[in-house]
Amino acid sequence: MSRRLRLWLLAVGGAGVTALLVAAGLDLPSFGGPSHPYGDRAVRASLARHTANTIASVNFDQRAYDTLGEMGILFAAVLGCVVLLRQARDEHRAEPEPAEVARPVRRYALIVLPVALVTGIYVVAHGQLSPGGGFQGGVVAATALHLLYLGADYRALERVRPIGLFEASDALAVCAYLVLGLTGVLAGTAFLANTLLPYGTFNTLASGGIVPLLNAAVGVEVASAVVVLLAGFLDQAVEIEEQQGS
Amino acid sequence: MADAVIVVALLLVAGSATAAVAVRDPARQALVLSVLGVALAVLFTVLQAPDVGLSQLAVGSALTPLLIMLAVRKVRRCGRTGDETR
Amino acid sequence: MNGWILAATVVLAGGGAAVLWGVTSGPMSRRVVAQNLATSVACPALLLLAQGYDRPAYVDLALLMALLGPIGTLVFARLLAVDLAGDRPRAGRESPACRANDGNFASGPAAWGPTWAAAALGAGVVVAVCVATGPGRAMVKLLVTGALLIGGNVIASRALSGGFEGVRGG
Amino acid sequence: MHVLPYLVAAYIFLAGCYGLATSRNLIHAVGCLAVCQSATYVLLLAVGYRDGATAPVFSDLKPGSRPVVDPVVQALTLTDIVVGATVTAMLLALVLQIAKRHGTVDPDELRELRG
Repeated sequence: MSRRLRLWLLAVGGAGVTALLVAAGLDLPSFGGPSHPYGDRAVRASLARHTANTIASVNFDQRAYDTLGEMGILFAAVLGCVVLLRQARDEHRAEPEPAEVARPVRRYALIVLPVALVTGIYVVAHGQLSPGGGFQGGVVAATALHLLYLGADYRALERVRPIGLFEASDALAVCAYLVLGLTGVLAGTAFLANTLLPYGTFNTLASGGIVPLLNAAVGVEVASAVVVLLAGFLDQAVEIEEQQGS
Repeated sequence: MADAVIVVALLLVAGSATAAVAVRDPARQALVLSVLGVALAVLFTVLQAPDVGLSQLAVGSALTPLLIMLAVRKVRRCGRTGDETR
Repeated sequence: MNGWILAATVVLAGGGAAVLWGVTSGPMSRRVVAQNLATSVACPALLLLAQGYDRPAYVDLALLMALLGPIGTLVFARLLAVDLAGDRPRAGRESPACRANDGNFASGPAAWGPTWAAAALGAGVVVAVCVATGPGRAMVKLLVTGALLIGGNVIASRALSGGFEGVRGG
Repeated sequence: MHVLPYLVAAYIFLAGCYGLATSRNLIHAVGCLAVCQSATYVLLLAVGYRDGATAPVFSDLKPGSRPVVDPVVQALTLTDIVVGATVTAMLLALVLQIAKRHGTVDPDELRELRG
């Protein structure tokens, strides 16, 4: 297909989609309207279960099954990346050269690294109370680890990052989520039903029943997944080279 | 008048999305994408979705740019060795 | 619509336009500076919005922004070190172009003018919001956010002006 | 104002599609796909917004004291962002494989290589 034909096809398809989208947009309930039946019910259910952050309640209690699917996607994607980015037979690892980073930058990275780790853990731990949760905190904690690469060099990062451990904790966190769901079945209710633990006092760390536990499982899974993912990309970009003259 | 901040955030998102498409060099596009991530996070805040804003910040400001830049670097290296052997 | 939200709107409109203009035109060095500026514009705006909506919980967003924004800039400074070094005027030699651009938004990777302007904006906003909140745990969080924002901003500018010159391929 | 967010979402989606179709570099195409995906975030959150409301997070708010926006679409958007990030990572890994096998990431050149 020539470039011109492709552009024409795009123009025709784009015009059609534009017409449909505009028609749909004009017919949607107008922006900022007062009618949100599902939202009101979700808020009521969340308050009944003493979860202050309704979004966490929706994610890990009312629609916890969806989050299981999301974790599955994340797990599968990481698996796929690890397979795609593995070291092929015609490649070899070149030791990366040590990098000299300006001293203020290095110092900043080393100071912010623990701050970012603590912030990540804080965001995960308060997921059922204030904005945040397993996903956000996990990404922050994993990003924090990579400050070592930015502030020093790749070898420094490799020393504190046993990749096998992170792969194992990734899998274990997914299993923990499943097991937590299955205990609901064993206790005589439904899969991932929030009936296992007492709901606790509203707006305290131990409130929300099973929500904080699922939150922690997702946090660990996401943090390990991001570390493994970035390890694959960093290996490719920094270390692995094609065999010369092959 | 109360919606002025929403309109500004929407326009910022639309503008940075246009720029992200129009900038053709992947390394420069990564810069625009990280600005788009920040603009989206601000939009989510004014739409009263701080949870979503947090996750957009976490993904958009550091993770996605890092992934794209590493891919760019690897592709550049592949291209270089490919040219040498050819 | 109160004064805080109005201030946030003004900061977002002005800063956002400058960032968009900077990040889409000019040499690589200028684009990276604009990307860094995005953090230092958005973070005060988020603080103002948190105060305007009367929701202290929204400060978490500004905290994360102040934490991750400079990390993002460091990523670019590190992985674009070669391109940025190409743009940079020779150190130690005062070329006329360099002097003309000094402290200007459109200047080389140093661009200390906007850096200090953004730092002043951040400091002003943090002080104003602190005064409005009063002492307490919320104020400590605000001060940490402010310190991270200004420190990160300055360090990111430092990194852009040759922080990764010793990096070769690693 | 009543339809502006929906129209912005539609515009972002179409702009991303245009970039995707005219891209000369697969990494750039992946970035355009990320732009397309951000249209869905805007649309979902716009549907859930309510005038004068605040976030349904009650750590610093007495329940019932202020109207709140729809939490269900926010949870959906959260999932959307996670999936978007993983899709980006996965596609970039595929692009790296293509670059290794063929030495180019230009879709047109790749088509010629295939014959």
